[in-house]
Amino acid sequence: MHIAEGFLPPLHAAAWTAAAVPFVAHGVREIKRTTATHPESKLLLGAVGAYSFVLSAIKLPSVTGSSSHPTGTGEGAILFRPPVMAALGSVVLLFQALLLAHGGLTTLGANIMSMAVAGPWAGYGVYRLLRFAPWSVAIFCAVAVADLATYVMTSTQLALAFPDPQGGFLASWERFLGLFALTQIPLAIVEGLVGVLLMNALRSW
Amino acid sequence: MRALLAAAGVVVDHPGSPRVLDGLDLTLIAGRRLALLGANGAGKSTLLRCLSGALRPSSGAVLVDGEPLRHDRRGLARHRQTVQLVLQDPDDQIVASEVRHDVAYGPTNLGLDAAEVATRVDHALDALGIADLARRPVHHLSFGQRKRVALAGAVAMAPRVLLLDEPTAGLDPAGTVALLETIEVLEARGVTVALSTHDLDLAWRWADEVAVLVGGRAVVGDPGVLLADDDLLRQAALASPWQARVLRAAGAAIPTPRPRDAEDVVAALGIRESAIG
Amino acid sequence: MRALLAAAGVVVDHPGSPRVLDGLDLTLIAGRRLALLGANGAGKSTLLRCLSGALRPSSGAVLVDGEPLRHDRRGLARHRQTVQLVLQDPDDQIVASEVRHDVAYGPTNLGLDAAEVATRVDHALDALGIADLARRPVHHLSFGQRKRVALAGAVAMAPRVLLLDEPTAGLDPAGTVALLETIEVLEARGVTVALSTHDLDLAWRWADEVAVLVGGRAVVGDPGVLLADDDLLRQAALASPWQARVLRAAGAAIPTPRPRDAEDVVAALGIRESAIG
Amino acid sequence: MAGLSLDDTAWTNRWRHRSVAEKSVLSLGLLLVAVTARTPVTGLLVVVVATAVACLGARIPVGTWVRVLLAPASFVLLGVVGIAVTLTPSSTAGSSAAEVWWTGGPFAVTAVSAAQAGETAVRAIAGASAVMLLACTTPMPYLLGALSRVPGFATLAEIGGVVYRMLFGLLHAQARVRESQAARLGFRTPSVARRSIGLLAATTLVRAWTGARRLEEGLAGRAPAGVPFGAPATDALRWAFVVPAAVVVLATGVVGWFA
Repeated sequence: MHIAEGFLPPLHAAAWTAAAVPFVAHGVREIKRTTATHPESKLLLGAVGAYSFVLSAIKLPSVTGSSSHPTGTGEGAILFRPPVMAALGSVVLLFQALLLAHGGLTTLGANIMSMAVAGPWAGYGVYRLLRFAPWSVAIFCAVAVADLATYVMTSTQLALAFPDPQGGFLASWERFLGLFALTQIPLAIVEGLVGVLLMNALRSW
Repeated sequence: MRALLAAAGVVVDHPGSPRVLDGLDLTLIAGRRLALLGANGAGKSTLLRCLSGALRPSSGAVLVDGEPLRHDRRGLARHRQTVQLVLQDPDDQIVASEVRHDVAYGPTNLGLDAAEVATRVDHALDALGIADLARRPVHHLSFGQRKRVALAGAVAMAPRVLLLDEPTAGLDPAGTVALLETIEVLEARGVTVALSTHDLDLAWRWADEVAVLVGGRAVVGDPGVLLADDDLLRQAALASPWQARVLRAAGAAIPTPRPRDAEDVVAALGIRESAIG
Repeated sequence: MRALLAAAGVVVDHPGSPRVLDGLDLTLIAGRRLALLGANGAGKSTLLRCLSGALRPSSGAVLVDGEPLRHDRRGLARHRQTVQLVLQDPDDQIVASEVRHDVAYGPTNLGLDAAEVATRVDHALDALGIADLARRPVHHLSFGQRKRVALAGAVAMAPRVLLLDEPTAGLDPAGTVALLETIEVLEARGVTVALSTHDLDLAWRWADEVAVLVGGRAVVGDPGVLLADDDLLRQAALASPWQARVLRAAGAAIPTPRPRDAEDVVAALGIRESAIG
Repeated sequence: MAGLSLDDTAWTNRWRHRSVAEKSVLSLGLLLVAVTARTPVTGLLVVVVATAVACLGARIPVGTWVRVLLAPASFVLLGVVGIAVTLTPSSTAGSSAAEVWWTGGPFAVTAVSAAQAGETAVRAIAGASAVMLLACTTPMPYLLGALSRVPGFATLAEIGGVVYRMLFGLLHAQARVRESQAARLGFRTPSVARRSIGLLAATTLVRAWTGARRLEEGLAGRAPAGVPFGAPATDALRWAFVVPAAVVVLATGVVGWFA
């Protein structure tokens, strides 16, 4: 879930932007290294970015009947490793903000942290941890965890910005998590299943 | 003369641009070959997508056996077992990486059991003459082979009507001949075939009836008449096929049945070998 | 008769599959129109990519003005200014999102100054008749328009040879006519054009010389001769154009110059209107 | 080809060719005012100014502009529900009943939470209208071109250019594949639909991949591998635009902050 333009108070927006900078810079350095030795990889990276954008436009049939979109963060991290996803992800988030009015510029940093950093790293971590488990299990868990990690991060960002007047950060965090859990746990499972199908299909191409 | 599939007053609007289809009427008769002609952008693909149920017209209706198609889940599911559209680019249609898996995709989705799916796949691959490709990965195939795989995928749905969008585009002469033979095989199995094409020579030789798209509507008639009608063809930004041009140049009328190949044309010109100096 | 560009004993191997080109010889003469014919998979695109320098032959050489092309940075940079290849699918060749910016891509990387680049872009857009599209985003254009943009991108490199891979594929009759007119404009500016095609009628009407690809080699000759040679065409999985078929059916020889359109054919048959019953 | 309405607007409005810097002064300036606003009045003022500038200056049709804003606005309104609804204050906390507007089980809407939600909604919608001013008037390649001139961003901007170039073809292809999947009943049941989505995602990735490879081959004949793809140039920066733009932004800020 993208945090909309202007949704976060200015200080929070600035802090998350600052937090995202090193991750994106790391990714950019990685990409520069790759493109210096393989100039043609600029096209490939562009294609992957376009793919991520297009993927987020796929409507996922959800269990509850309402439709939602895959985050694609887990699959991306497994295929291209998290640093590259941090850089490519920020390009894609910029595109979504300006071409779809989805997300925003002041919240770009916060969205990068949840969708291009937390999700990919969590998914990649699970994938590496489960490397001795059956492949499909590893993919499913990685994709589902990446999806959930994205939402946990978003909930944290919102709870920090909007602590409950009574219960403070924790109460607010529980509330946002609870709110998202209703829709996100089934969705993470669906995306996990689709992720396995996707990776299986890719392996056979 | 049974009206199998029809478009009645079909309008397709894209906001901000001129109407693609503007009250178009067209009827497909069971067993009759229809060729859809028109310049790029005339709306051929749009019409085929309407007829296949993929695109809902802004107004007007698509009729199957005289009944209007309902664009709900049930109506579309039934329609898709009656009408299948094969797109120009096979890559828009092939979803699995192995030929037999792709051809099995539709029948599997129908909920058929494994044995029935296997039978459908075998029949479809046979009809297309590509049984030997069954276990090949799709991305190792040539363009012409991929076109046949896409066609097999549609045939495996056992439709009564097959709509082919520019089926000969990108095929070499041998590929075109093979495609026309395949169509005959399918027709012998009771499938009605309609196709869109730029190739006026193909339309002249193959079709029982042509529909020329002009200004969002269809002018329907006999190929021997419409494809010799210069006013109509100029409006449609098309040109007449060589058979009509040769007869015209010789000042001869177009006989019925129209002359399809070189021998027929020469016969229609009334030439005997001895007549030539 | 100046040999501008040539393939000498060109071999292209893909490991694990039969040789695509097997010692192919071919010469492009300045100002002579060459049409490259062959079935799908016969190696037309592979040959064009060799000639353009994009693909390095496994053995054999590409000669420019008699000098062998060297596949190093300098050699290729020079070759790009002599020979440009336009692919069948324009989306494989267009990199920028705005027309004028894409056309400027090649000239900019030649190291020309901004004013010279602008002149080149304007000339190329003019030659293609798409000056009005200069500021349009590529993704708003039709397929035919994108084809012209890709062609303009090649023309802006000011090459002496233009190689066109299936330039009429996907174009309607009006688009084909417009393309042929564009080719004439370019020829008038001193560009030598060669194209590959499936369309035998196009080859018959347009070419000064045809090269038929069979078994990885090229049979080169006069269209009036080669395109009436049934043995050769059968081997190449091609068919003769209608002009040759009509003359054959009437038992007439193919005159020189060969009859290109319907009027010429009728004249070659020696028919007068009065002769028809 | 498949289009995105925001993108279409960006290519067709009257300000398309203006320098990106000019429009950034206006749009990002208003954005700054919007997010740092202390009263909702400022936010509303930003929406009004952005709308006036977009519709009167750039001549974006009012209907288009409203549709553009509607998407983020509905998103924001849905989002602030999570802020407005809070835990029911316990009686020991000493909140007076007057501050609680609504209760339902453990949840409540209080005056404080409602105010926070309202403030966020105004800030977000004002921010969105400021950013949409830039998005509606400037095609993405121009923005990327400007970004590429910022030190450190050249590589990302160039990759962004490729993303943009490939985006529409890929969107189109994906829509087509999905349509033909539907034609073969690929979305009949949820489990069938999941499999179809997996296949769709896979074929789309393969398309992106082969597209990149073919583009690489196609470009080999046009320039050496690895040379920059370059960026489109926009008109030169004009002070005649920048000064009034800065004045409008400052005036909005001053009126908003001190009124």
